[in-house]
Amino acid sequence: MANPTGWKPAVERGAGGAADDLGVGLGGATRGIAYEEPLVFEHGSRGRTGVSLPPPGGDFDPAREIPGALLRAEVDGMPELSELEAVRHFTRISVWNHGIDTGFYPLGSCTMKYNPKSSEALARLPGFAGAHPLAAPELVQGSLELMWRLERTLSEIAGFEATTLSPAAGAHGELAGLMMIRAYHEARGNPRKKVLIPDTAHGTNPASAALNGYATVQLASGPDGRLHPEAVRAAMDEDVAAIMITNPNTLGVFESHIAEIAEVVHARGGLVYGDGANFNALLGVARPGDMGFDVMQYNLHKTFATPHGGGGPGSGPVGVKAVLAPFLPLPVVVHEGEHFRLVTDPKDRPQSIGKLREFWGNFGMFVRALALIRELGPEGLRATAQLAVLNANYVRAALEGTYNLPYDTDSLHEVVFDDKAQKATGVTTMDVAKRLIDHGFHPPTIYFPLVVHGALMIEPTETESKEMLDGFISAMKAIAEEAKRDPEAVKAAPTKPVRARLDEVRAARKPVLRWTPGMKVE
Amino acid sequence: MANPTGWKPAVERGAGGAADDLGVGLGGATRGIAYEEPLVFEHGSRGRTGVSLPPPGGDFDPAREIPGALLRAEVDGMPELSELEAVRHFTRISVWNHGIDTGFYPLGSCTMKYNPKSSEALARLPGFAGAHPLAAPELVQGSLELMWRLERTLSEIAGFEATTLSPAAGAHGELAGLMMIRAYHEARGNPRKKVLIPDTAHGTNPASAALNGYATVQLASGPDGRLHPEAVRAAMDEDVAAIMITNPNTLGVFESHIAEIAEVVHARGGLVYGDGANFNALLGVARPGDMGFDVMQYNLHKTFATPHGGGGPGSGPVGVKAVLAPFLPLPVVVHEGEHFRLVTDPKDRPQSIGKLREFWGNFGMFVRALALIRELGPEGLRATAQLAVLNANYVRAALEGTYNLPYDTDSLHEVVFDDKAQKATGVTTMDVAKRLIDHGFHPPTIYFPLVVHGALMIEPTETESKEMLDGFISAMKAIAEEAKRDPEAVKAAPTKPVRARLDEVRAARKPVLRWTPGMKVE
Amino acid sequence: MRYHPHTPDDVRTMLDAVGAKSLDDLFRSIPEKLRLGRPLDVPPALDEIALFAEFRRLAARNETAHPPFVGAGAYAHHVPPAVDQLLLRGEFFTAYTPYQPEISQGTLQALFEWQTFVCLLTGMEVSNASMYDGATATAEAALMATRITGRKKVAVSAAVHPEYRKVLATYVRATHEGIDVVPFAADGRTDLAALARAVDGDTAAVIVGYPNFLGVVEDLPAIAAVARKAGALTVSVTAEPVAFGLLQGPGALGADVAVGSMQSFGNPVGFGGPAPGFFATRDANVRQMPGRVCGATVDKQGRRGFVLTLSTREQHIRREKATSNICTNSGLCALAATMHLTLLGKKGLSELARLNFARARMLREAMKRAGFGLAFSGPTFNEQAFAVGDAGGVVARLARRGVAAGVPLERWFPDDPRTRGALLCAATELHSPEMIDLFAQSVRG
Amino acid sequence: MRYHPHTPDDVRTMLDAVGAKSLDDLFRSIPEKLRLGRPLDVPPALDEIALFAEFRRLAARNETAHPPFVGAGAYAHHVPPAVDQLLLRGEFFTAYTPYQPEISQGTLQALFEWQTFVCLLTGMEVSNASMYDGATATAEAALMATRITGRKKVAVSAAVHPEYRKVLATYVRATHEGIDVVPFAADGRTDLAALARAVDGDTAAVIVGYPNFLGVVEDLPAIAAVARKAGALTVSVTAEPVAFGLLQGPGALGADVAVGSMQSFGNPVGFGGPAPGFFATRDANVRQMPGRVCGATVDKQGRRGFVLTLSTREQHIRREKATSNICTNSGLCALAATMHLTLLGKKGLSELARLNFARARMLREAMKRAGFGLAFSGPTFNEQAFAVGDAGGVVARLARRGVAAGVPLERWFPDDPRTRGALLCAATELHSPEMIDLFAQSVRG
Ligand SMILES: Cc1ncc(COP(=O)(O)O)c(C=O)c1O
Ligand SMILES: Cc1ncc(COP(=O)(O)O)c(C=O)c1O
Repeated sequence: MANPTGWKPAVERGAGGAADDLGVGLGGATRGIAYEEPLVFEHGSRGRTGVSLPPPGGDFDPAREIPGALLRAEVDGMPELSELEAVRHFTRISVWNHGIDTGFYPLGSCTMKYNPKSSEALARLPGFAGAHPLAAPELVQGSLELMWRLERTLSEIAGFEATTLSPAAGAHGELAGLMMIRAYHEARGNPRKKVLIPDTAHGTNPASAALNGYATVQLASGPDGRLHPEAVRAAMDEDVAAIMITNPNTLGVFESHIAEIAEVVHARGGLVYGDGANFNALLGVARPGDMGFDVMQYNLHKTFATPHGGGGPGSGPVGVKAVLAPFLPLPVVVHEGEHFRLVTDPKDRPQSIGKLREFWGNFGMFVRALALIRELGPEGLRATAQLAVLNANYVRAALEGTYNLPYDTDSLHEVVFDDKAQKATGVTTMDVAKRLIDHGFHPPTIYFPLVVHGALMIEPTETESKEMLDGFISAMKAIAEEAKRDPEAVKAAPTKPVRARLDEVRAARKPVLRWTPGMKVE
Repeated sequence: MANPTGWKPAVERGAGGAADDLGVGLGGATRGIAYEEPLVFEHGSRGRTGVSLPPPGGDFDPAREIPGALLRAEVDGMPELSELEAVRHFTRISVWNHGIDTGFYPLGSCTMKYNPKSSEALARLPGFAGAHPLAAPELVQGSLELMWRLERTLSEIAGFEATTLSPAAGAHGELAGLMMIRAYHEARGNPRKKVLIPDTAHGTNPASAALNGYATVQLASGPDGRLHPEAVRAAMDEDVAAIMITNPNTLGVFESHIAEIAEVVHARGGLVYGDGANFNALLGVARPGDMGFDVMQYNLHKTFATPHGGGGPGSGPVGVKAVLAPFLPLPVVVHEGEHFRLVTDPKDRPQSIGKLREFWGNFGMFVRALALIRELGPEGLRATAQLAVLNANYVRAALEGTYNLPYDTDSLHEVVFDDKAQKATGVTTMDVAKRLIDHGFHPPTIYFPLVVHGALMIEPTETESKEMLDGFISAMKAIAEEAKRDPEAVKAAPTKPVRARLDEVRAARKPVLRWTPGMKVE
Repeated sequence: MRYHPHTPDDVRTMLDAVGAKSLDDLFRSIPEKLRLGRPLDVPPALDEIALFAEFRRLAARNETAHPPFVGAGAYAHHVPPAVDQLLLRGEFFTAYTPYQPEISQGTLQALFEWQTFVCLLTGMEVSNASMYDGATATAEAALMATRITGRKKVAVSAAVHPEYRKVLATYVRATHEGIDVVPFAADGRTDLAALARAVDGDTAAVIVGYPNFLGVVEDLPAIAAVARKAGALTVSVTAEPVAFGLLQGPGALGADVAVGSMQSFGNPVGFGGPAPGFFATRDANVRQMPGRVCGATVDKQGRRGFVLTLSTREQHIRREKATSNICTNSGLCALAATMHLTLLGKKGLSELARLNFARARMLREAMKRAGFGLAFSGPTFNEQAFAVGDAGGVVARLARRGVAAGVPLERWFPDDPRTRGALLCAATELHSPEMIDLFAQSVRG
Repeated sequence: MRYHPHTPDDVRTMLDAVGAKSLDDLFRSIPEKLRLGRPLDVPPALDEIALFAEFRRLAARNETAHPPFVGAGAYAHHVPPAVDQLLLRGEFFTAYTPYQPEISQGTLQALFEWQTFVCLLTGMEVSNASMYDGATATAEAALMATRITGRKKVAVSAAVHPEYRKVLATYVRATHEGIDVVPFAADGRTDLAALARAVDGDTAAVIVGYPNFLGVVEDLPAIAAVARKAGALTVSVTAEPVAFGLLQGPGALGADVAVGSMQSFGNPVGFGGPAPGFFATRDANVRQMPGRVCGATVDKQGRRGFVLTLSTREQHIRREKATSNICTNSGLCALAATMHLTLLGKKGLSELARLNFARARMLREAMKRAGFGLAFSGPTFNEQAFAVGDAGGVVARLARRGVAAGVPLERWFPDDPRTRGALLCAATELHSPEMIDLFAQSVRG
């Protein structure tokens, strides 16, 4: 990054200054004015409102119809703010947040890429935003056509025969996939009992298996970070319903034995589930459907750039091979000529696992994802994977030596370091993460995957520039230096945000999970 | 304001801490993370772009048609940023700003009230945003009807016979009004030579007069801050085309002799121009058209809450009495039944002063202003003035004694203090203003009106709550205290924004008014 | 490509730094035979103008000019424009789950506010940070009830939203013993006698709608009494939370869990998703709750701040022993709801609920004038089933005029003669008295 | 009232503090007889839903489904949605003119960027922070020329936008000796010989369009040479700044002042306003420039920052001696343009200009196929006048199909036989080849 504004970045500062005073960070972070802001329940004044509603008209007294015990005049505790007070409230607290629009967000496994603004305009077209899910099909042909197109497009991109758009997020997709697997086995007489899951897997994998009534068997990955066919062979038996594999896995490593592993599992009647959270690495380069996966969920909020909005919404469509197609959840979009409709009646799809959520899926996310895919086209999709992988490897090459690389296997879209090299200084992964904030970067994912002690999992994504990566690399190096020279400064981080490190132990020990009148947290 | 978040506001801090360390301000101001950001021209990289355009199609070489000397391949110096880089740029620099949405903005004479979000939604309706000003009238009936309604509504609100919406801002409205006055006098054989302007007037008043070829005569206001009929009488003669009066004036004082003054002026053939910048004080309470004004401009971006956007756009419609109606600028909206059209041909309005701007006015502002008026209705308009005046008087009552009140005449929508009471401490109006920033408030207008030495001109507007005013009042008092105790701390302000006091002298002495490659400002 | 900042020079320099010869080289860990040897067969890239044309074409194939008279789990309300303008602020919009609390206080404080709103509306003590939707929240409530009671059966009212019931069935199929569906009575309320018969010592939860799918307000205290007697949890399901502006919160009426959707606040119907599911319960159950929870704490300097907490319930810590597999939820939708609720405030919510109530009464009167009575006699909020005869025909006829008329109840209750000819219609503040009259006349034909 | 936070209690407490008995009391300084003794006769207050219904009704009375083929000073372009989403950020949107630079650096840096963009596009050395619009910028240029030269006459090409010329006439009427209108030649360019005759030692400025109102690209170097010889300033006026992606900046071609509108960047046509007027000139003229100017400086700690500067030219300091009466300008529109130009960048602007050029060629070919030739032979950018015969009839006919077809030049040149039957049409990136073909066919009838 150029530095023409007269600020002195940390490295030029030398060792002077207070222990926690970083100066301007290598990502440009400085301090500016911000505002303390109470909870909405803690300000405002009796009788204020931020809306303008018509009078009800007529003379309809609820008490004439509804039993008095079920009625209330107003909801105690509700805030009373003017529109301006409400607008200021959310404007002020918003800037306490870091978003992709603010700066680099290399949260590993989360694929925090740029969320196109054009998608927001498209998703807000009244035709989309105002369509009722239970309106007659003639009134919603556009939505249905869009869903149909997205299903086909996703199937081609990952190499599956059919796709359901229902699931609301990645974990929900996992659940759907495992339900289809269970239904498949049940249809063959035995639902089976177990699911194999490598030790690098995300927590949602075993949780989804358990929710589906399966016991989980954890498989150790090899010293290269990969799952090896022998490990699978050893665990595989006729009680195993499926194996769940993330590819590339959460170390950013391609499971290069995937085809052989799939053979081992298939040979004993099992199925192969793909956790598609890391699918960004493969777009246009390789297709899970071509390497032995029978089913995989897409995370539209990762790979296809729908906004994550501080926790969700997501969208977790699931692609399946033909063997699983009969079990797809409802609804299924079908069309006759130009006319589209939803199949929702289980009678028409007797083997379906049923409904997974109210209505038809997170339609708003479908609009955004398809818009991105349509803008990228085949070349753009491939470039996405290529540049995502290039970015991760560039960071890796630059930081090797400064941070320990627990697995030196080839990386795809992300790279995992740990804090072993900083051990002697007392500085931990947590400290490095917090100090990155003072430089102006969102920290990587930390302490995951669990196989790496003190993991720093960095996923830059393809939408970040070389200059941004260079800034991040310098900051990571500067922190490693600082850890040697002045570990306390690192441990005192972050110093720039509106809040210093928060007491998470206290939060869990004395849970305060909602406002109550007069509440004090001090 | 409630203070439940654990922060210690300045007053509770006691006298400790570094000279410039205020702690959390009385308006909640603290410090948070912000980002240094170069100019758009200083980052990015060759070949990047933030747009996605179709290929031109066809084979059309400009060089075949346009002389080579007039062509260029590309514009040197243009930035080269990805969409994400551009989005981050503007997101980051935006938070260096204070807006009404961020906090209190009591900039006197500017009427910085809440800008309704619903108006933004309405102004963006494709029917409004996409209407071409030269489309056939049948295609733009909605725009024309809206303009017609706004004209009528404004005329009623201020008591005029007709209104033009053309002028682009207040000063442009002044110009239009004076042009009509000139045309009126010309039509009677003598354009006259002078315009009378009180010493409290805004700078645009004399500037508009000069632009119109008039000499200005400054009238001294009386010790009560009002213009007195004697002063007018003494200056009035047959060379005076008009008097320009702001009512309430820039001291926030109602010109209670206005009727008599108008008589004096009218008696000798002059006209009375009203600068309507302060019209917020009178909505629904009194009408300039009823008190002797012949013509007045409205500032829609003040009184009617259209956003000011860091400098504009504005909108300055002008209302006139019947005597001036023939001189209204073009276009004029007329209708036959349900059908509306614009009169643009001077032949149809031979006495018109002509066109004042391209097309028909700042239409986007008309939508917003009419929306607010429609939501307020007659009671809401009156309440607007009442509460604006209440707020100003509340601040006045609280700060009298702490700050000197150069005129103790009744205030309407704003109140003007000065720094006389702080003289001994060496703290000036400028210092008080800058220290307010550290507390979390935008400073009032300072050093205006010119009749007050070191003026602090406070206009809270009706959209601010009592709690906000209380916070502001405490901050003003705290600063007055601090000025006595620790004037240097006040003079070191502001300490919280991304920039400390800027060297304005240097800016004017060595003007750097644009980026040039390699530019350094240090 | 406006989203890819890499210039050819950048790519070259970076490849050099990495020690790779080409971009393809970076993928050498993928065995050759697993690579895709061809471009993807997806349509060629569109520029932004063509993209807009294409999506405008699709959007125009939907007819949405008239506010729908369908509710049935998705309610069209007027959302003040301030909500969307604030929601689009990139700091909120483009953040992930707040794993780094120091730079996520905006999201976290808003979640804390959401949790409080959910508690205030439902009368519950504790809420999570949102669920996928109302249906999965309902299913998760059943699972929680099983964890708490150790029982493997649930009783669900037939008047719970049928789509929610389907989801519940899907969720519990692998792990539960079954679902007892309890019929509703002629007034549209759950048949209390049948409920008492269905509930026994194996019942983990009794699940009822409030208001229920027929638009009818259940006698929640009586239902909760039946459940409590059997040691089962009462789960109250609300798809139209505007009702809480008029109705007591289920927590005040004896329910143990309140779930549903807050879509009505701040979120468009949007063809059914996304929308914020909510999940609230009593303090005692907090460690069995699914999903993320935000809590208040202090920072190193003693200032109040917020963090995600109680994560030992969650999949990333507990894996297969977690209370749920949920990770991503509906945070942004919850934020939109929080903003809308903040704008409404005490007065606005109360007014909005009464306005909806009144408009539904106007619809009832207009339908009565048009010759159509109510299908059920129980008390209602803003949704009612009318006996219109050929409900499917009415829907088809009004669709031709671009109006979404309601849903025929037969679709979900083919075997129940009481639903024959019944059209379920919602009226909200978006339906002016004139629209309501016109609608009733059009239903007549 | 959602915009008025005052509760009845607040009002009472505050009145007490002020020592007033009632709200009316606060207005005692207004003589009784000057007060309005009745409610204003404006329609009663609307709630937000009714407000939307009313304004949607009005917006629907405009027909805007098809991108207009009219340009003539307002150009419909595709603005990437990022612009408006960023523009709506309250910190930008709800700020005033940056009088307090320490908390206005966002606006100020953006203005500095705007000024730089204007300079880069126009080839000028210095720009102000925006004007009301292109027409008033043109008038202000004439006034500046008078201040600089001490001369009181201006020569303006008849091919300058006629609405700009009208504004110029309005502005100079009181203070100037007159305007010489210089005719255009058969190729649509200013008649150089006539210009040479019109310009003399009393001429302050020569004002020409670039491209001019007929869409034609003037021979700016030749014009500037004539002006320079007479000691007059050359003012170049541009209403379609996308042309700068293809054409040299007027500053590089000898012009002394470049003015016009940047509406094409970031701003909708919006029925003609607001739009950002621009004003750029040579360094030597900077102290005679009208309007606000933003400059770079340093803060107390030596860090670069921005302030409004050179204010001794302005009305608030100089009052009647100011260079202009302008105060509020078009800052937000300039910001939108700055955002759009940033997104476009070097490559995008060049492409966009070539795309407009190409689409105009397609229109020319399609019109030729339909039997219509050009009315003027000079070089053009994206706007051209076609000889269509009954231009008014064509406009009326296409209006019935909802299409804004162009403007008949006769409207502004009733006495010039060369404009008879000429229809001025713009084609931009919004006009697809298909739309263009269809349009040309429709013009034929
Ligand atoms: C590898 C992996 N799998 C699954 C998930 C779960 O996806 P979601 O959060 O969409 O439910 C995640 C999310 O972080 C993940 O990283
Ligand atoms: C009293 C007064 N008159 C006139 C004006 C000029 O209005 P505008 O900035 O809209 O041109 C102002 C603006 O601040 C003002 O305060």
